[in-house]
Amino acid sequence: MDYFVGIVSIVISGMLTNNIVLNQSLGICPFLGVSKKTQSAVGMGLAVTFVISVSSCVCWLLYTFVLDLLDIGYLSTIAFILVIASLVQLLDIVLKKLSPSLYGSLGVYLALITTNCAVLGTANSVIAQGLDFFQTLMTGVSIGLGFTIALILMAGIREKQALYDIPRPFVGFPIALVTAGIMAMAFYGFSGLSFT
Amino acid sequence: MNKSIVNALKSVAVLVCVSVVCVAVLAVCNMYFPKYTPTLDRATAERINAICPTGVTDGEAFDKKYIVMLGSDDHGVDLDKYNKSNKSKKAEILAVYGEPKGENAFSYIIESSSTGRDGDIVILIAYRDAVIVGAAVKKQGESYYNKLPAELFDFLTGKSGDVDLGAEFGKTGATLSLNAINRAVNLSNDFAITYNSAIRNSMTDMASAAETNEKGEAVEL
Amino acid sequence: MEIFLNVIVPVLIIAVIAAIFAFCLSYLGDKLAVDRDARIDDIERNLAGANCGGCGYAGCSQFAEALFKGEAQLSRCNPTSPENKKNIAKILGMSVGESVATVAVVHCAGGNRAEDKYSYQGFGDCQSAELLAGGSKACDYGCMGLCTCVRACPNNCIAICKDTGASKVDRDECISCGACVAACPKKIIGRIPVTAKVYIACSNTTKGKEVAKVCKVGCIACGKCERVCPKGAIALSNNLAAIDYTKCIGCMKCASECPRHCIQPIGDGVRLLEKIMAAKEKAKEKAKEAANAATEKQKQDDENQ
Amino acid sequence: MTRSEFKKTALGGITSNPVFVLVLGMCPTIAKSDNVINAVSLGLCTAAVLILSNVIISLLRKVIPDKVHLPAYIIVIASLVTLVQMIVSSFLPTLNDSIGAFISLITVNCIILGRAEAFAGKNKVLPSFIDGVSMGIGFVLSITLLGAVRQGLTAAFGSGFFDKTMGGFIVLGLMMALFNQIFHIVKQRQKHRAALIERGEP
Repeated sequence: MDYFVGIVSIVISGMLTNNIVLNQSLGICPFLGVSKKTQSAVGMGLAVTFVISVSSCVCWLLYTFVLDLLDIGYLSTIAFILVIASLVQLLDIVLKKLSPSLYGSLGVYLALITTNCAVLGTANSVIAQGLDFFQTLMTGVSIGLGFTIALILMAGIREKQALYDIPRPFVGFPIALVTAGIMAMAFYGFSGLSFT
Repeated sequence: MNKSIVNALKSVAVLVCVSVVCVAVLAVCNMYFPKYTPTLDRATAERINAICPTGVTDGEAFDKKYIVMLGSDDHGVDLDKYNKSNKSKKAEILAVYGEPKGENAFSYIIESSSTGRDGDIVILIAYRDAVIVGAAVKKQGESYYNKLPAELFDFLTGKSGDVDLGAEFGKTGATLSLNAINRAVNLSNDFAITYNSAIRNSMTDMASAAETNEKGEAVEL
Repeated sequence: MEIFLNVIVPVLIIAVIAAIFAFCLSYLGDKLAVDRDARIDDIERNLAGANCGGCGYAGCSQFAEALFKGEAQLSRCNPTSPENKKNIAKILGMSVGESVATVAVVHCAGGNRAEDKYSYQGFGDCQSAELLAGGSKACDYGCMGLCTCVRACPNNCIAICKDTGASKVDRDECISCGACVAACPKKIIGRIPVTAKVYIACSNTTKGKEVAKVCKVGCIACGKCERVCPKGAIALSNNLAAIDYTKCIGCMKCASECPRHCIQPIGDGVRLLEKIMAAKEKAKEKAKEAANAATEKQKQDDENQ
Repeated sequence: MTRSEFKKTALGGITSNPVFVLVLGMCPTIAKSDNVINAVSLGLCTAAVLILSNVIISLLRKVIPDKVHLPAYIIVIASLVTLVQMIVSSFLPTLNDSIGAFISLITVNCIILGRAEAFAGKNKVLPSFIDGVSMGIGFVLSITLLGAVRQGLTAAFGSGFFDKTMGGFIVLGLMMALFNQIFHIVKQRQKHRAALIERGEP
């Protein structure tokens, strides 16, 4: 029973209390870049969710059955990032073939997902916590959804902001950062949530 | 062999040789770089004296060998082999110190470590007949360390065998660090129980040897 | 043995992983490649690759495809250097209309010197004013100065000029992305080559009489510029002067002769025009002195007689 | 390598500052700039890796085929970071205690791969080296400045806000706006001076 509670707490902490963008401040470059239109934000969020969950599972398998057994843990950074980069490029090729429309709205940012700190950050934290396979999958999915939630909220706000005249120095990234800061304050409120 | 196969092989060749060169450099460095080997320096002696008082000042305890580092030949245990066999526990025993003489004679201190949220946490636990008499953290880089309950180490004194800190303190802000400390404590308790007699005998021989040459010195004087 | 375990094994593992991924990336890359014409990749390689979105597409690869299909003109991409543009033109097999980089310019300098139809106090900008009986200016082609273009510009290089009251483009900053051209409801923002020294600051194509009624600096199609231009680069079409930049050598005669001053200098033309104007002033003064001297002499002759 | 090209790349760290202008490498900038020591040490490690990776990648740029250039660049960067991590953890234990865990963040720092793809992959070795140095210095300066401001604010208003990520977002946003304003005024004055020179006045 408490294994199930553990899973629920992982999912909730991934999405709300420990949001990858607003609490751990990882994966901010695409977060600031893509969040202009809600439609492309949804696309980007789903792509990141897919990449994070698949890559954290693959990295977990790679770590436990290869790196850990041979005690070459120091190579984990290289192995993980190699897997992530290749996965993103494969996603890029497959997406271009299957749905050019979705690829159109995400085109520029697929390459950025590789350097997205959230993906490698999740892979590393999953290994550090020593979770088992199913927990890893749930963490990856919940962190990806957390990223998507933050991205869609941000896109909604920034679309509204485009209508008002913002003082000249704040136009563009500064106002996005300040908005993200205020959103982070709101998400900080979730940290009171506990599951005992 | 059509064009795409040739291209594929070319990129495979390039990527493989780039990664081979990089990993070779790293592997060689990893072998020849000095690893963190615990040594009995003054600071460690002070900490040990704090959790398991030898009855003399820290400086004296260090100089006069009240606190001694027990090598594997003393207690007959190969630490690396022991750590390898306990891989699943995700914690390691780094060193064993002993106090052949002084107030808490024949008590020993085990230094064990486990990876927390931001790197390794190294803790020192003092035992007397496999029962904890004191514990403290030697080295840690945890960003949420101040979230850990203050009375954590007091709770440990008097305990032996497996301990469950999570049940005792519930959800603290630093669960990862708490789990790491928990794993390190359990492993060193386990080590203490299995090798208590071995360490004790080695310390008694050491103490008697120390007495003989001390008497010898007295005689020469 | 120890060397084998610590060095060769990790190297082999990473090498195997790298090999597998490299093979699928390039093999699948070729096999699954969308039947994208090789020329599109060449075009993309020639583009600056800054993904700045200035061309209005989601990135350079999208712009390359649009270029290939002919939906986009090459001039919209400003960061690409001219010789790259020539390569692209060769690839596309068409002569590039304006191979020279362009810059946006507002074809109106009326602003506070043009009469107002009504004073607009409503919400928003030119687009909302335009809905109200064709805008707040008596001249239907005049800039109302309500900042639609200012807000549309991605890097803030359009501003309302303090003295004229009409919007003016900062020539050095403009990356000719076309955002203002599309945004302006009066459609009076056009594109001229960066090397241009002069531009027509009016877009009113009505008869000279009406223009004079609504604006002090509007082009009344008097034709003086057409007569004075040595290269025939400027011509009246539809009651409005228009410059053919391939012929214009920037001698600034038209700008100095224009009675309404609606041919404005730009870039290095500004200094040239000031020099010419100063020279004309001097010439006029000399003429006046000569005239006074002449009248002086005339008076003395009368007294002597 | 003409003088003007050298000057343009060398000033790249300031004119196109990685943090305030290019808006790259935000993750460590916000996460680890809560005090000056963390900021400086992380900045220096990042600058070192950036310079080395720029040089190595510009050396390899002709060899790596187009399809696999991304993984290849990333392997080089990741191995450089692991090398730095090993050096720090074995030879500088004190530094390792304070920022050991942050070094692994450098691999995913967008600046390094950004500069590698945008600049080092297309230019010769010397310009890439200069670009690496100037970008590194630009990053160290801006992250230290941010660290100092946040440490000052935390000291003034007590911890809990400015050393958390939310404080980082807001302080960075405000500072970016400040820099935009400064750049704008500087450009305005340059234009004014240029206009003056054009008219021949001193």
